[in-house]
Amino acid sequence: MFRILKDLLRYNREFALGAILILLVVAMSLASFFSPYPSGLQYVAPFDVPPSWGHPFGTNSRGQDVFWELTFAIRNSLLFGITVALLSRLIALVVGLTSGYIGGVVDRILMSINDTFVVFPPFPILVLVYFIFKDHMSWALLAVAMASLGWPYDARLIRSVALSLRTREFTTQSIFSGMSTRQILIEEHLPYVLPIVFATTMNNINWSIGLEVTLSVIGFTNIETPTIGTMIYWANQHTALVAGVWWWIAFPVGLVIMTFIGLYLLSVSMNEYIDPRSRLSRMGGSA
Amino acid sequence: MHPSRRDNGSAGEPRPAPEGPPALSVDNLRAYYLMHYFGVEREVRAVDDISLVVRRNEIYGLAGESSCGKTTFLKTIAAAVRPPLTVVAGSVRYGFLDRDIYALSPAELSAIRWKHLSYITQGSMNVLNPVRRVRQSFIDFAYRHMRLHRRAFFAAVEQHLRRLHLAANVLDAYPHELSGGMKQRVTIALATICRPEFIIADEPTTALDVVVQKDVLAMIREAQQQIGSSMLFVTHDMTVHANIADRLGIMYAGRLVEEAPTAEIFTKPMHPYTAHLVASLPRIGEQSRKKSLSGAPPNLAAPPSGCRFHPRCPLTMDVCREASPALTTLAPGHRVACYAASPLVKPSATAERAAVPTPRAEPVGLVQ
Amino acid sequence: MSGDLLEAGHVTKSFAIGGLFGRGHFNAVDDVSFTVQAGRPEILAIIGESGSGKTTLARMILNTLAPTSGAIRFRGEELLEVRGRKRRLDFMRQVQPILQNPYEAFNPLRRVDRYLYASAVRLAGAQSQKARDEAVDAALQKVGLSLAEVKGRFPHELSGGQLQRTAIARALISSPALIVADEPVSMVDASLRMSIVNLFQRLRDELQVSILYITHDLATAYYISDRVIIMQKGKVVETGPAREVLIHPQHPYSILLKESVLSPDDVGRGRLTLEHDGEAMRLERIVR
Amino acid sequence: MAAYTLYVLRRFGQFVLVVFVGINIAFFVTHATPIDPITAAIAATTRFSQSDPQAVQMTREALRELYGLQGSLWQQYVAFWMRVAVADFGPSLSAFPTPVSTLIWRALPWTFGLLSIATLISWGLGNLLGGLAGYYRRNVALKLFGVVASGLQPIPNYVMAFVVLVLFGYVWPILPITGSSQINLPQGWTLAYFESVFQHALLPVLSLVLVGTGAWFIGMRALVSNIVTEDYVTYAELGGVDRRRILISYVMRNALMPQVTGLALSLGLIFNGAVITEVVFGYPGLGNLLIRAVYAGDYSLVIGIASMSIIAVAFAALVIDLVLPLLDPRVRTA
Repeated sequence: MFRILKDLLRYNREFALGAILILLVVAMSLASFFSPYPSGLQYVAPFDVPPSWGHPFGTNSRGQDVFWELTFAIRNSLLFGITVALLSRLIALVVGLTSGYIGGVVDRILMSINDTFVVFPPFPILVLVYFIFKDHMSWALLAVAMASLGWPYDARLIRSVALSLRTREFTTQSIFSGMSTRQILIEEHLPYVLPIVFATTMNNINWSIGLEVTLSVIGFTNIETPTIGTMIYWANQHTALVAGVWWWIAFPVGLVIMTFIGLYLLSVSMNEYIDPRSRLSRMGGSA
Repeated sequence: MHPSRRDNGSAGEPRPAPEGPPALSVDNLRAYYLMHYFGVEREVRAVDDISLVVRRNEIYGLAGESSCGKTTFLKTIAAAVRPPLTVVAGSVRYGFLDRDIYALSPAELSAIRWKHLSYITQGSMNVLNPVRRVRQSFIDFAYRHMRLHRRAFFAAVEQHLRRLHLAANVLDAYPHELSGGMKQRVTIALATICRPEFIIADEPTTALDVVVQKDVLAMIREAQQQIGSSMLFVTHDMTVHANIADRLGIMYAGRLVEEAPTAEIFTKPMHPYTAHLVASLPRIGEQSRKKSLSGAPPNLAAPPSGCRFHPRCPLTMDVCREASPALTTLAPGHRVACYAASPLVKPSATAERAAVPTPRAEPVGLVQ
Repeated sequence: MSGDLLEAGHVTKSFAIGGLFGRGHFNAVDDVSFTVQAGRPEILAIIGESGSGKTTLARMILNTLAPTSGAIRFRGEELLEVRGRKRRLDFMRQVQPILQNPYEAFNPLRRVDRYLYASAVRLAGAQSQKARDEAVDAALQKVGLSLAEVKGRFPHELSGGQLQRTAIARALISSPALIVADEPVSMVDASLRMSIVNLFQRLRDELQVSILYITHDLATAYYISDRVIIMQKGKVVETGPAREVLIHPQHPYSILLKESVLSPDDVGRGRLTLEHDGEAMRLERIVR
Repeated sequence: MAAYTLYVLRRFGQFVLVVFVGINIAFFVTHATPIDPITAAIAATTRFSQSDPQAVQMTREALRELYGLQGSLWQQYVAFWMRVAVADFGPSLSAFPTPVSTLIWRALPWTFGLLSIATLISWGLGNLLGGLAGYYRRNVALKLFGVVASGLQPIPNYVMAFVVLVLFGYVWPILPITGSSQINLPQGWTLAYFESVFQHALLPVLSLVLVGTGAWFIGMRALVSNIVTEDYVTYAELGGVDRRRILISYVMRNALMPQVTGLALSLGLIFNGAVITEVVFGYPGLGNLLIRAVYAGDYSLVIGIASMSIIAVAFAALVIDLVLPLLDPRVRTA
């Protein structure tokens, strides 16, 4: 695993760039632990100061330092994205692997459900959820709702990999070596599934952060929790752009775009890396 | 019109000596795969110094195991070289061309394809575009060369199909509606419609069932005779060669190790590798024990020194480990690269060197 | 217990066909019966072209696919009843497969020896590290390899012939009574092929293993097998001693098959002529 | 053709399943929660004024009937389906007494227009350029386009719309940033009206295309680089078949089917992007209507839009899937 990372960093420009971007973003979110101001607190800094040495990203109309506020926001957004991604990965893995390995009727039923969820437009449904729960809408509830909508595309992908692994000859070899099903799944097949799961995780984090930003900006989440979305929400509420407080909008938007591109690059380079052809050539297989 | 040939086999009857230049002459050809993946650089010498001549009207068989470089050799002589494959040295000259094929511009190359040089390839199942009818494939490949109006063109195509005993209604079929053998027959018809001087056939029957294989081979033979073209026929299957090739070249690890008229290869093989290939062929009605060869074909990224066969050879001598033997003519039309075959075989300079002229018009093999 | 090692009685397997559209059924294996006797090791070749159902039959014998009707019995026990981990392991101890493509038979991301050790532990009951090494090495010696050559190697570091022999060694670890080999040499190079084929004969003679040799190649079938079964479109069309059937086939399909086999002895004889009544056949095959 | 009928039936079954599950989700999200929408609605209307308890009770009853919330959960469930079946969700509260269905029908053409135009452009452009980029791997301009497309593609619709809005609304204000046409312009078949509609659609379409094109471009490029290694392409190249012919009839034509399938599978996400973009640009489609309904606490309207969105997207996917087999001779005749 460590060698793979080293190889990727050295020989894959996309991965290296993505890793740098994500490292910056993670460093930014870790910086929140050293913030001189507590999260979300207002009127702790002068109003509307443009970027300067004292306030590198300026301050906003709520009396907050944009830089330190942003560290909390990106931390919460990342955490949210990761939570949704992990939850939906769980569903995708269970559905994809079960469907692929068991096959037959189970496969047909699961894929039918899968194809059903694929066509659901998440936004109206999430808005409906917000509409019903309103003030009861919590961070966790939103994460669960989004996770239950964000799995089907990837479940199908995992299923197709599982399906092809099942018919590979080495699977028969493992079975007749007396290995248990659990052993075959974990030791033989997981190395093939894992990189795909990794790539889709990156994409899913992207998707969920994006959707969270969207809902927050409209005000359909808990707006007191600082996230990238709620930051933009408050900026809009104070018509920051009209007032010329551009740094209140520009830095969150810039940071979140950096996150998106970084995650995307990681996912793409991983996809290239797991392409069996390039992997085998790397391992020195026959030409 | 090319003269039609009278016999199928190569042994026995002498044939009229070929006139003019050979259909194909390859001189000291080297083609390597130069690769680097994630920092690992590799040079695979898939074709390493091969010289051979294909005469007019003959089927030249090329035999060898997987990854011995025979498919790479085909790509090189077809001028279908694409990175990481690189032609490092040598020349490829066709009888219908006044220049090396690598001296042609892309437009000139495109102009000779199919009209003078066509192919029957390995992936017989998939060479036809799945979303186009066979008729459209004929238009795509051949229409521009035939200089006929649509109607006359299709009349010519249908006539050609009839000559090869195919019904004209295949033209309206999609590839998936045809059986494997049928697809390969259509491909043969497609490859011969322009009456090309040279046809390259790459494992054309490997994917076919036994019963169909024979019929398809017969069809290839017949088409080649009808239009009088020359053919380079590659397959790993020695029994197929026995039944279709006039002359046979044996490749091992990127090199040509023996070349002779087909019958002579089977009756008097001189290279120990060839001898093994021939001796190990099982036959119905024979159960005597066959010997097997130890070891495995070398990795072309790190081939053994000297003769590449020496680690597996029962006749290895000291010289075999040091220098690679030159392909030497030991009998009329019979070239061998093995020190044990004759003291006449000398080491070849392995480094780059001036092109050694290969005999272009050897006398036709006279085999008892 | 009956004297049969393996008994297939009226075995049929039908598959649903049709992709995006529609459904239909066809019988991949159609009412096939044969037996392999216990205590008299033999090589039984099952010969057929693509679509003959020979691979489907092999999978049913290995109990990885259940027949639609009919029964397969191993030492009198019906395979459908071999359920549960313990009974499956018992079955695998006695029946082992050899796969077609040696390059595919081992996970390219894993070391080859892991399958050997797994077999030694799970199937042959080797407990200690020493017992495991011994069991594995003994099996490898039988195929002309040694543990030292294989240990710690990845599949791409071994040749096709070595891999195929390693696979055979793995199958031998539990001293099986029956080996099902599905096209074991079709992907192996000519210069290595005979070493595998010869090995089968030695397994039969020295280790008393019966082998089901599934192939499309009549010549190697003749070379090593004692009996043959010829299959066409799921049905058995002819069966009997190898010499008899392959030299004097009776069924029209067997005759056609034999006549289609090219022989190296035909070199220079010009036997490759087109039958001009072949036209009717070609027309018929145009549209399925 | 019997096979096609069977396919249509099976695919229609899938459509019914989507609608069934979707409507059930909508129902249970709204009914199986401890939160009572009526109390919420009354709280919203009485927040700023003292109300007569009797009047509140009457409102409560009226709303209960209006929302179809009478009787047991089962009766409500049946009533809910009846409403969906006739696409009648009762009158809207915020635009009383206009029926919800009227509001939806009014908004739907805008969403449909925005979505279909943006999708056609991004699908067409992405596939065309992606195909070219996969075939002419060394073309510098196409490579550059690939880098730009990859950079834009992961950005969510909202953020992209927002950036476009800021760029063209504040930094370089040359295009209208809100609404579907000039406010004082009468609707009608006039040139001025169409010009205005066109201008107002530019930015929403642009932001959708900027995000959407990248995904199709990248997908198509990957697909084509696989197809060019297929035997039939290699063979055509060896045969000296015209390069443009190979590109169009061999490469692009074979990439078409997977890309159309992909379109059907992505409709949910595309729809999502469209409604979100509408919100940013104040475009009078379903998205905007939905947000306003939420702000106004219009229960019937929110449920109506959510349900109709699911049905509309499922229907569009059904239509694409039914056309798909006609593009592929292999399924057509099988």
